[in-house]
Amino acid sequence: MTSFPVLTSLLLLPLAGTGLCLLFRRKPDLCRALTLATTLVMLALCAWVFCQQPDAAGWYLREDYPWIERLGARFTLAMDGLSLLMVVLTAFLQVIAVLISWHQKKHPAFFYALLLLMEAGILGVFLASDLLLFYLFWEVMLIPMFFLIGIWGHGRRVYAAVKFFLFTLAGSLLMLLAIIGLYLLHGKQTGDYSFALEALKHTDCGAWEPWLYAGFMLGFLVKVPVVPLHTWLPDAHTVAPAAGSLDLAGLLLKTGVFGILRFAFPLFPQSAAASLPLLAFLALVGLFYAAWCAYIQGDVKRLIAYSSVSHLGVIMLGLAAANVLALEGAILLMLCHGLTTGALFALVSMLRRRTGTRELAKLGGMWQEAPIFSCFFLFFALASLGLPGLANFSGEILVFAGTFQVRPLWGALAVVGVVFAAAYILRMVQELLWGERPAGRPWPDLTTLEVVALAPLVFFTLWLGLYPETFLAHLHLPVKILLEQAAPLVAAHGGLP
Amino acid sequence: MENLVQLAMQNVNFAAIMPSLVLCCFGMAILLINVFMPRGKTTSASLISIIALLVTAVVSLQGWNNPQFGFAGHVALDNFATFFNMTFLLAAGLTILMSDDYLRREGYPIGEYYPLILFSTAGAMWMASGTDLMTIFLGLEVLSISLYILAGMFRHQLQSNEAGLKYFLLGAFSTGFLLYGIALLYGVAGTTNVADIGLYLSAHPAMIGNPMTVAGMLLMSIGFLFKIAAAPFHMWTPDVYQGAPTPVTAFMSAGPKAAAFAALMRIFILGLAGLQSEWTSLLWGLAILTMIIGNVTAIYQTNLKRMLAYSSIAHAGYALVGLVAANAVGVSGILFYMLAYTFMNLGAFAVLVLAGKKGEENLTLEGFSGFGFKRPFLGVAMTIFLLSLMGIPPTAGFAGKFYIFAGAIKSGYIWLAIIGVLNSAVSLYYYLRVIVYMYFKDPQEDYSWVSMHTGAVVSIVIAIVGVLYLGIIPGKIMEMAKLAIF
Amino acid sequence: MLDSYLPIIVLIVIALAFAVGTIVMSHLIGHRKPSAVKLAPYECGMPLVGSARERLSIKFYIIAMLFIVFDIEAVFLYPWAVVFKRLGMFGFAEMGVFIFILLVGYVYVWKKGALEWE
Amino acid sequence: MTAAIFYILSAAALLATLMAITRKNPVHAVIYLVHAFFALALIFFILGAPLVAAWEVIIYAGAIMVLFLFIIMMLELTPGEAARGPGWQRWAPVILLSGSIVVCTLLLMTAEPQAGPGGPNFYASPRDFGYGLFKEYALAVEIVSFQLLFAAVGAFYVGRGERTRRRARGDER
Repeated sequence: MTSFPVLTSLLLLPLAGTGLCLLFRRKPDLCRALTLATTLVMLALCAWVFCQQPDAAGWYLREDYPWIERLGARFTLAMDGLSLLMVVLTAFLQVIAVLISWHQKKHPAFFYALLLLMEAGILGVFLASDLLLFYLFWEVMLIPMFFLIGIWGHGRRVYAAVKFFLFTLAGSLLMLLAIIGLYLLHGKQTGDYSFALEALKHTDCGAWEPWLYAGFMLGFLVKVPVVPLHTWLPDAHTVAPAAGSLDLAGLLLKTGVFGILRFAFPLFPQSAAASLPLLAFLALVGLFYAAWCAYIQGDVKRLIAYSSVSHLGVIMLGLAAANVLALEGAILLMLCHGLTTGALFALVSMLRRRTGTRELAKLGGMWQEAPIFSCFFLFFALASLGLPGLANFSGEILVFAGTFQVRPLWGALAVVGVVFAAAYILRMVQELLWGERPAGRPWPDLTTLEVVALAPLVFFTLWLGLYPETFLAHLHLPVKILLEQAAPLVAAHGGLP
Repeated sequence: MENLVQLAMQNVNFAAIMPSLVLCCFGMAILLINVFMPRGKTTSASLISIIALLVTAVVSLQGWNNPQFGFAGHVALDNFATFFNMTFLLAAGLTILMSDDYLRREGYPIGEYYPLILFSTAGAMWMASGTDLMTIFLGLEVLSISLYILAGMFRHQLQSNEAGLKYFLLGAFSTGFLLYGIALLYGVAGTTNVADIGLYLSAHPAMIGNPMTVAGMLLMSIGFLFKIAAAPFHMWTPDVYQGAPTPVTAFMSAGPKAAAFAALMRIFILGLAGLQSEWTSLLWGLAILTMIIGNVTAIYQTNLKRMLAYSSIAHAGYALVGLVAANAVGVSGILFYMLAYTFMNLGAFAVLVLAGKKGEENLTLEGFSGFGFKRPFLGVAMTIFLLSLMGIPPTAGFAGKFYIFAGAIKSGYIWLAIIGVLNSAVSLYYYLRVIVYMYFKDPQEDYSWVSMHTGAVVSIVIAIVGVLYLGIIPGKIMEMAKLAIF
Repeated sequence: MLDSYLPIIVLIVIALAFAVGTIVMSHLIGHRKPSAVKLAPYECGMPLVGSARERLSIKFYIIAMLFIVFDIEAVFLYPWAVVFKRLGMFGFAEMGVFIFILLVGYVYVWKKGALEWE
Repeated sequence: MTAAIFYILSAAALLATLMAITRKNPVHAVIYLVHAFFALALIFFILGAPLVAAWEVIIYAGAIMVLFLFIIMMLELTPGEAARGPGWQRWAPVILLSGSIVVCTLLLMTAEPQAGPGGPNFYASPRDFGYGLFKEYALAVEIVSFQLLFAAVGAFYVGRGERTRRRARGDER
């Protein structure tokens, strides 16, 4: 590996971008160009890392600097296959986010600065392998999103922003206690107090393990939105601006699942194994409930928000099945969901900019008006439906295959869930694209800038649909290591139905 | 005769009280300069007092790692005292920086203001470095009397008189309790030296149970709990904080609170170690009560000064959690937390000082709507301080809370830590509401009266640097805090 | 030890005896024929104007406050004076500082015009 | 025997303070408070601290009560002469209190304090008290001087009269 600290620069670049944007807040065009440049450089860096080969233990890059000696916390960033995919997704979606919010009128410099700050926060979450550092980034990424929803949102933005912030933060405060508990238990057993993930994996927490595991999981499940804790998501989405909801759906939800895979499962394998049936139940409930809610939604954006909750249900099911196939499928689905739902949100924001409304009742007959917009919309709607050959299908098929191997009953129920997904997606498409066109001014079609923003999404959705192996190759090693470390997880699936 | 002189000389170790001595000399000098100065010109007084604080800081830093004992064991300028001295000097410095233009704007450019702040800081230093109950009591008296006067400084404003009088009456009442406690402990142990009391109690375990010791401990803790505005004794805080001039409120919420904690820690941990089970259970209940009352009542406040008053009660509750833990991590956690709290709270008050109109009736939530975009620098500064008060990671508030809750969990108080965390979750709401008003609501006024006085801006910048430094790289200060505990 | 207090006892007794004695004696011996003029307070024969209690001005209040402060200072001098010889240089320096600090207070109060009388 | 005196005096002090807070006429209240301070001074004397007893009388009864009277006179708080109830009922507590204090003083003067039970086992003569105060608690004395300093500053600032405030008008406005 080169000596150049790639990972730290991945974090510092957006921070530098934020600083520059705030500096030149008088000149929005300069800020816009600067933000785009920063995101593109980030994407280039990620692409370069993407072509590297991991070392034996599956780490691509690893950087470790002293941070707080007194507590034993170190500034350690590590990237393995799992975090590599997530980082690439983040960099890619940020470029799209900047493109679709190119004509930002209200406080543009502040907007771009927050976008970059959020990117730094999210990358920090995916890269940190020191618990304190992870928690620091876990909460830092909330602040920019809070401001994005609050200032640039439309509709009941204050309520949604405060609800989003309080929900996720309250959940993560208990996680803080769990981190402290684990840190102290480890320190008492081995004498050296440290937050390093590798070191903390070997502490046998004994009676405390279920509590600590519950603390961690609460923080993550609020973020994933598993059904009982999901009420903040639809409000946040319907209110968030275009780039905000793109990042929210594409990235912030993934940090929850990533947290479970990277921290909860390896640290507490016994209680994780015991909780798998509960996770599966929540996942399935989430799948059906969200799909059912999506069906009756009037607002397009709220409908897509519920659809992402149901997709997250499928991902959680993959986690609950916890074998090689299901886990790889779940991670791949995370990637595909990020692309398709992100694209759908971008399209909805373009729709709103044109027609001024998102109510399906007031819309219809888009095909005659804006054919290019409609075919993009149809393409991504079908992709998120799970049409074979497009992105989501490859992820979902792996998850179902893995689940069938372990729990045929769960698998069967999940497949029925896909039918529900088809129902609400097709209803949305029918009402939006083909109904009769209400009176009013003609709606202009997509501008070239918007097409340029959507084209790479189409390309990657197809790539993921047709040949996902390029991305799956990076996952084989981390998933194998994860399952070795969390041995009881695999052994957990005895004779359950 | 000769040996008397030698005997007399050797126990006078001026190095032990050098920081507070320097402060008092400067205070007296400024007092006299003011008298001979033409009316109403106080800028030179504030400059001299800043110099005074810097000199004292340099002097007290000499005391780091070379403890000085003097005056027949009444004063011990050890690391513990030096760390707290730095907190007091910081609090006083930020207060003086932000108060010069404030006093002129409110129409009270008074010369006595600065010496009184220096005297109260000297009092706080005596409290922190006092190892004899008498020195601690006298330090508390010096501290509170100068604050009674400062609280009632704006004589023509009814609120300020009310604040001064209320603070005086309740303060005198609580000092009565403190004295009664000291008398009882003296009755039990026969000495007022804290370390000797500890030795006596360990030598006579029978005395630990007897009611006189327990009563002495309870009464004395009432005196200190009043000063840190812990739950049952917090009634005075909102009215006094709202009535007193804003820089004085800022100083009151940081300096004397830290001094009371210093004295409480030194007496409880050094002196009454034998009674640990009693006072931990006492403080356990009080900490929870303080946190809950502080946070819940703060939700209903619309006046920002009053809200920060209730939030300071809540933060006293969080710090009490560290004292309940009473292990190395908990105690050094309190030291760190007090320093972090001084930075963030004084910064928030500095923003209030700048944002207030004459008479300060616009310091309400509505008065701040749209403030973030009209005054970007102050808006961002206030957001950073509020995030730190909430305990969001990249700030000092998080590091402080983390440190204290780690101490609490380490000594087995899991439920206390959980209640603490839930309380800081509750506190999210009322801090967030200020940010919501600042950024999400459209502005009603144009905030033309907000002018960037150099003094206040410098104090805000120092506070921001402090909050971010302690938040992102707290290692060095945590190391010093660990060295500072006895 | 007690004999050192004898003079004080004698002083108290005489003072009490004289004060109480005169009042009681005049009460017992004098025959009482009260009349309005006789009961009016004696003002060297001048006719009375207003009641005995008229408002004191505020400057008395400040003087009383400052009296307390410097009275306590004086009280600290008594024990010091008794033990002055045994304390030697240290005692002298200590009381010097004590007096100097209060001198600063005195100068402050004096220059601020608290002691001026119209 | 001293124990008995101690109990009488504490009862007297308690009664005096009780009477002080229940009087309508503030001057009567102040006089009762003076009684309480005398009783307290005697208790200090029994405990073997004659100098503190003297201080109690000089500072409290002498200076602070005088200040209270000043305030009462200045603010004209005294209500009209409300003569009610028979003479002895108004005078009984006063005679009782002052009588008991005078009797205890004379008894203490004559009787040997150490003899009876409950007497102090040491007797801090002013000489020892002074030496201890200025030797061990030297720092405390200096801090007290500071307190007096800014008590004077505070007293002046808070209590500034109209005239001095007018002349200081430039100072404030």
